[in-house]
Amino acid sequence: MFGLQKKDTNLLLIVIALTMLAPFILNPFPTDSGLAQFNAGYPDLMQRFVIFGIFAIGFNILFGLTGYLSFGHAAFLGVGSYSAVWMFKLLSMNILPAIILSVVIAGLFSLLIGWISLRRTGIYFSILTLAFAQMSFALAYSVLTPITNGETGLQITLDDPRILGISQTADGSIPVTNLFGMEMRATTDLALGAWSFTFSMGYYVCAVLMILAFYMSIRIFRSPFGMMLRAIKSNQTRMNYTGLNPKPYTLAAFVISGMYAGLAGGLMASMDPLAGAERMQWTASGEVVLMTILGGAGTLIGPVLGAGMIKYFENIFSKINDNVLHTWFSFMPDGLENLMVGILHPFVGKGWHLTLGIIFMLVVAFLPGGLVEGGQRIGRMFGRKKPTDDTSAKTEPAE
Amino acid sequence: ASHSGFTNAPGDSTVTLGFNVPQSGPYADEGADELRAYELAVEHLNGGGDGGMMGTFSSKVLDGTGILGRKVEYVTGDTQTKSDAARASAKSMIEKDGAIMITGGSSSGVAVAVQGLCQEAGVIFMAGLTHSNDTTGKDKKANGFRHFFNGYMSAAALAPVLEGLYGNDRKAYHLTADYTWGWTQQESIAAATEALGWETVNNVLTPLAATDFSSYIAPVLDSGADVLVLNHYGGNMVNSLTNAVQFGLRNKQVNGKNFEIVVPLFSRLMARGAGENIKGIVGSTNWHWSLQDEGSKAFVKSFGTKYGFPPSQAAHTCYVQTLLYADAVTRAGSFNPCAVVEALEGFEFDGMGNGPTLYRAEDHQCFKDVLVVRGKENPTSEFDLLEVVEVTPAAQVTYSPDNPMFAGGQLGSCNPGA
Amino acid sequence: MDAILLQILNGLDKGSAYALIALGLTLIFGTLGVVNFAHGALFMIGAFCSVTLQRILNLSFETVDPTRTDFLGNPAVIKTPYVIDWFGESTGAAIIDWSVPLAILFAIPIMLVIGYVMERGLIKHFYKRPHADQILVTFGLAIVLQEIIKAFYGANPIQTPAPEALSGVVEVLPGILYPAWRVVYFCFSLVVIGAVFAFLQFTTFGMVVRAGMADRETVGLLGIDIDKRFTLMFGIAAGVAGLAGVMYGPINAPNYHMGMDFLVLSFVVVVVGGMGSLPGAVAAGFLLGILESFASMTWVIDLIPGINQIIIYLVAIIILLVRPRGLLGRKGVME
Amino acid sequence: MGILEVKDVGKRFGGLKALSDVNLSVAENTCHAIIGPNGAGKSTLLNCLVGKLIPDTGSVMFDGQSVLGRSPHEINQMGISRVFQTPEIFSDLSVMENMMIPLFARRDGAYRLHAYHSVLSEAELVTKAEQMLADVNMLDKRNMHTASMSRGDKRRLEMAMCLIQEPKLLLLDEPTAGMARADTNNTIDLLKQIKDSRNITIAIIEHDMHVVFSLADRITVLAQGTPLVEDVPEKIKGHPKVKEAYLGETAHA
Amino acid sequence: MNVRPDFSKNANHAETAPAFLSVWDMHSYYGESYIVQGISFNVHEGEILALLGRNGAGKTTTLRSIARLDDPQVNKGEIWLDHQPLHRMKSHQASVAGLGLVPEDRRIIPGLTVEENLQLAQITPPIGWSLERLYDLFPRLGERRKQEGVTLSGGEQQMLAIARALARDIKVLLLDEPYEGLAPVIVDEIEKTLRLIKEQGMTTILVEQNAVRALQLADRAVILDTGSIVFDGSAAEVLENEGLRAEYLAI
Ligand SMILES: Nc1ncnc2c1ncn2[C@@H]1O[C@H](COP(=O)(O)OP(=O)(O)OP(=O)(O)O)[C@@H](O)[C@H]1O
Ligand SMILES: Nc1ncnc2c1ncn2[C@@H]1O[C@H](COP(=O)(O)OP(=O)(O)OP(=O)(O)O)[C@@H](O)[C@H]1O
Ligand SMILES: CC(C)C[C@H](N)C(=O)O
Ligand SMILES: [Mg+2]
Ligand SMILES: [Mg+2]
Repeated sequence: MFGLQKKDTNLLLIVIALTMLAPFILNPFPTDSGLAQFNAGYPDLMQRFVIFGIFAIGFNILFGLTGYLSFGHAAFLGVGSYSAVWMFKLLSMNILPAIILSVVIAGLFSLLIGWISLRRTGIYFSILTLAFAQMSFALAYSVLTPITNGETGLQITLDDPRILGISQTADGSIPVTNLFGMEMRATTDLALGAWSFTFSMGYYVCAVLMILAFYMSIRIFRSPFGMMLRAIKSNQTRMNYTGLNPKPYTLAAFVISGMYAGLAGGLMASMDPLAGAERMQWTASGEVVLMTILGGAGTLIGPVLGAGMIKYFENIFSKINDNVLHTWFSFMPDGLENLMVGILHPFVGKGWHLTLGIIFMLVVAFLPGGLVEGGQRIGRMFGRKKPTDDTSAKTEPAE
Repeated sequence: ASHSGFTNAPGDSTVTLGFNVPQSGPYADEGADELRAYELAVEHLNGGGDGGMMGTFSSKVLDGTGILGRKVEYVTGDTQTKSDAARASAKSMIEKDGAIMITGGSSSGVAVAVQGLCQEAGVIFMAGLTHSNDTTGKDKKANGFRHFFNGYMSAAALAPVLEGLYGNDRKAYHLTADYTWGWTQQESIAAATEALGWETVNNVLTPLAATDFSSYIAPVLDSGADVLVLNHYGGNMVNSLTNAVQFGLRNKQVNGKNFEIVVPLFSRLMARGAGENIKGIVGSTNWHWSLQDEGSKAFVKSFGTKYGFPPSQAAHTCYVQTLLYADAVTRAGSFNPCAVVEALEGFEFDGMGNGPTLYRAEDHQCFKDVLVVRGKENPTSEFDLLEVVEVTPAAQVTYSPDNPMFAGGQLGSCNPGA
Repeated sequence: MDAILLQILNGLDKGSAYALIALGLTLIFGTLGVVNFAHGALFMIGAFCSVTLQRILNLSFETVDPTRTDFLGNPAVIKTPYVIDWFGESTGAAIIDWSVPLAILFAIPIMLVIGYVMERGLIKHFYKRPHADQILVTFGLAIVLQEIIKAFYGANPIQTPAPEALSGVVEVLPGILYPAWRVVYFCFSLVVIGAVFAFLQFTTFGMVVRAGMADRETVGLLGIDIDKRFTLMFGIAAGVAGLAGVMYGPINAPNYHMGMDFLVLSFVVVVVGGMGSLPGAVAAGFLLGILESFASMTWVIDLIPGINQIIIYLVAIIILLVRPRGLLGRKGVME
Repeated sequence: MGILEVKDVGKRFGGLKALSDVNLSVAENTCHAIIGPNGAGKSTLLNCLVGKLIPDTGSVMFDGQSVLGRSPHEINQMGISRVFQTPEIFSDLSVMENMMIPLFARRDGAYRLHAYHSVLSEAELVTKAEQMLADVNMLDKRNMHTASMSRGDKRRLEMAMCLIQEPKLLLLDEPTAGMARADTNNTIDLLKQIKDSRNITIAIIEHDMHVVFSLADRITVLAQGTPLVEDVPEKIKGHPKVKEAYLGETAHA
Repeated sequence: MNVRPDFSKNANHAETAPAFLSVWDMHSYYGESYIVQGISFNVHEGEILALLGRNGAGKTTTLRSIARLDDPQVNKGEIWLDHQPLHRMKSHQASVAGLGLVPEDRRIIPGLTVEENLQLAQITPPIGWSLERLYDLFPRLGERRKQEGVTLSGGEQQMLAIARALARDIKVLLLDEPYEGLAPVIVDEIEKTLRLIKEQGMTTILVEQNAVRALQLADRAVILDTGSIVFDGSAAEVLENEGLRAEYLAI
């Protein structure tokens, strides 16, 4: 189906099912239970899951296949966001032109940076991309303030022209991002007994785009082009002596992944029309690297899992404060309750970084193939064939 | 619950507030203090503890039964002092936890970004620490309120003191954090000091991420300036001040005068970071625990008893914002943001620490007394780092809503959301 | 003219921090080939060795002074450091005053142990793993170390002042005053750099480790216990990072985040210097330090706005495009 | 005029003269062997032909065009394929994928963005690859990961990868080193058959005299960077200079 | 502790001379692939043993197992060298105990010159031949001593690999296809050297595809097939046994 092998079709169908049903899957706990803290099925986070999923899928096309480790991909995401917000300011609040512009501009920007950076390999390449991204960040933060609004971030205001739309709504508010009138902010709630599920327009727009992005990435992985990219990672010498010039292939991969990043950036701005410079900083580039490795570089689904995991921690774990802990353990005698809260305290809430750090270490130490390998092991434990298999390419360093 | 006409209308028993503070990153200590204050405020609102400022507050509608009879619950989030992250965190509080009011933060960039979000989402934003003119200037929003002072007010309060201490004939060199707060504060201070007759020799923007300012300090020595104004805060301030002292600026004589350093915006937590270097340096602050009015004393006692050390200005602002919100809701008799906005606009109150205070309707800026402080030469304790040189009355720092430094934005209309 | 001299000094000074950090990083990254994102954390821990020693020296017993009150109106508690009690007012105060230089002695064993534990406990298992895995695990470690320090010392910078005697300014050149501690830091970095070079130059250690990196298996076949040497190398690197941190305290008050602030920059310095080259790392450190200082001069910024914030990256790009392996890089290391 | 014409080629490494005044002409559809002591410059010469090294002096013409100044992939596209002394294969890829890449390269040229095709839809290429694998006795290993193959297998795979490109000129640097006798014999047969059936010119470097004398139509003996003699195999065998410099006493071909 | 195991169970082993190097019931794995499947054989002091077999038979794996490299893992079995239990050692300890391996892909260390490659071998005692003596044996290496090892020609690299093994004072030399890529004259040369050091008491295991050559040099031969020993006996026996040669060596 869809021009894919059976295995890949299954994977795609699973991903479609998971994303479409995400509002249910991510809200497994009844609204009133103590575990409701762990529900992640609210629009903003669901959007983040898929948007960062797109970012990581794109990054993986470059890193997972060619082994070229870019440390500056956040720059493309940022450029995408700025383009989209400018579109909202100047043109209209329809997200379609915004997203198209994001992808195009990010593509052009990555073409330029890739063309220069790909003159070098290995760590030298990584540092070149890092340097470009840090320069973009520093400039966006300071001298480019007229375009980027500096540290505060580029926002839409009541006096933007929006030549194809309206500057303000009748009641004096800023209009809302939409897709031909369907507002991204629109949500519908569904209450089923103790459970409550939220369906968000914005999420489904992102989800559909992520599925498309994922589908394209499968096609790329299974294509001759994808094979060339893996060959580049494996042995550039042999590549040359087989009559192939690695550079255009890596450049194409770089630009494709830059466009994915641009798409993610454009979507982020479409869901929440603000573009901040920090999303171009090296930490943001590092984050997508971590997502990809954590999930399993070079695997199809891994980056999405990694993105989900990191975003989950950032958004859910950071919210568990002592108060919440006390409610959980309130059934215990006071002394024990305080002890439990005391033990967990450093790891949740503002300590979420600590937990994330520990998880990074545990995952690499025990699951060298990332979360995907964890999934495979569980799959094997139940004697089934591994459900989320991927290419035969194993993760290799960015030599 | 979306049929009540506004976002996140609370149920009958509880109401959820969102405390969005920096829990990681360079302002994490301030964030922690803000959180303490919020917890204390919630305790007081729910009828626990000694009631803190509820007893001294001029409005008496709060009775310790929560807000409009609903028990106050809260969620916390981490802004990481980044606009993006702060917005994400606030979004999740609104979307996931059903927070009806967002408060907190420790940076103007964050405040502006979150305020914009709250406006769009239709909830109230009670800003925490934010000192940029823009927050209630060009970036003001109908759903947002600020109980902190701003760059203009600092300048207005500082200028007479500076004149008294350092005279009218000074050449000032500014180092400025390169973002909204730095720019507006620098603009305000420069304007106010120039009005005294000072000359602004130079203004150098420094990256927010900078840690070593030595290469920005060195040129100061050469510039002929005799005052250095550090429009820095947090880690930036600690480091730039330390560097300036290391380079011997304070012992220098220029133009026949002692070289002076001014840090227009002080906080006790930062003063602790800067250690010895802070001694004798003048700046302004929103509030200080040594104030002797009833409200301040009640708050310091309540906070100090619970946590063992006095509250910072961050804690003070956040505590007050929470009570003010609760009070406004109670007076309005509704959680509807538009009703709350109405109740807060033009609200005058007292007993919250800085004397009689006004929440101005035109821009949602509050006007109250501003403290001019100086690093204490002989601290008696680890908390006793600043001495209050002058309490500048509110009237002296009040400006008209169309002041050019605040021009540009529109308040818009209140947005109750869904 | 004075301004230029001053900026050169400044650059050398900034450069000595970069060079020291990059030197340690090169030992791990350029020589052992491990992408160590925890290197910044080692630097930070070094700085917190000073803080800790200062805290230890300031350990006090408490007496209640009924004549004074604290902020809540209760009788005030007066703290007297034990050191002062034991050694008397003046000696005790001097010891406390000199806590940063003293911390060098304190930090060396601590850093060696940390380096040892880190290598044996963690890094050892990652020599053969892809760089990507190394990034993930060391980044995780860096976060953990950083959070632990934050849990103990809070998030705000903690002052670790230089000894009174070294905290003034000195006249380095006629008419040029420069903070004494920064001069000390510069000299200190030269000594450390010299010591590391001497060790690697005058022993076969460097060659063996390089060989071990290129081909552990074969080196083992030649009877060399490479693990031991890797551990030692790691310990030295951790030590260098730590020393850089200890002495840095008086320049910028240590905070839990200082390592991350330096991390990316130090990778840039190492790579610009050229992978696997110690002299390269040191040279690049000083070069970038000086350029950064110059770029923040007023007239330069006026000429090219924003240059001060991008200069390092811009220069890095130019150098890497002109010289494929950075200043002095060796062929085949992480290419 | 041969398909490959090497004129006056010289190459130095620092102070070392690795090649000097090398002249060589390989006629189309023949097998030309290059032998000589270790370090004589054989591999260096080969490197000059494929663009890995650029000679300091002289010219290299292939099929009427100069190869000098072209990058390796361009030279390969001209029709020269090379097997390395230590196997260069794609070690993260399966045997079959290793075979597919040269096929794509041959069909599509140096660059073609087939990002949306499926590899498997290329049934025709797959058949071709399988055919070739069968020829080198490796069909049963088609899905194997090449990293875990024994070295003999790697060599055969590399050779198959080069052959499947149907080059006009095949350069072999010690193709049978480390191969078991049986496989060596198979390889000899394979190369013979290829030369006859596919119109291929072969230049081979080899220390195994059995291979050299079974395959070569002409032999050049290189010593210290210069050709010592060039002749037909029968003449070389008995050549005293060659015996002394290279074959030694016990050489049995 | 250093008690020698009882090898009398080894039926193939008729010799009476005490074994110098003994391999007993060795099983080696690469990850999950089971390669060497329980082999046992002895080598006597001062003899040359030819270890033969087809490609992939497990010869290299056997040598690497004996040299105690990390890969393959020896999951079961014992290896004794001159009363020392090699199976309890790591490769560097085995090297100190007197083992020298010339690996099949030569493994010249990149980034090091020829001389450094040799010096590296002499960092830990016991030290064997002096550099001068090695350069006498392979003058080519002497000429190239300042050149980076990996830029040597294939044959020169092979010489360097052998020289590097001899630079240590070893008791047993394990050679994995040492003639590969060498000109016939050099092969003669090396063969001479092997004879020479054998006379000086060196014990050698020789893996070689050129079986005839190897058998002419060797005293005894062991033939491996798919990880098991199919023959253990005198070299001459193999040369004479047409069937054996055809079946396992294809000659
Ligand atoms: N990059 C280089 N730098 C310096 N010398 C080199 C380099 N490459 C090769 N040489 C030297 O050039 C000479 C010729 O080497 P080449 O590899 O061509 O020999 P060869 O004839 O292929 O020998 P073999 O049969 O042993 O493979 C050798 O002495 C070698 O050491
Ligand atoms: N690293 C490895 N991982 C997995 N399997 C391996 C590995 N190396 C070798 N093998 C397998 O082990 C088997 C034995 O290999 P080995 O290299 O020992 O054979 P050999 O007898 O030395 O062959 P050759 O004559 O080709 O060198 C082969 O089937 C090979 O595929
Ligand atoms: C925390 C505040 C008082 C100052 C802060 N830097 C701001 O942006 O406003
Ligand atoms: Mg050769
Ligand atoms: Mg072998």
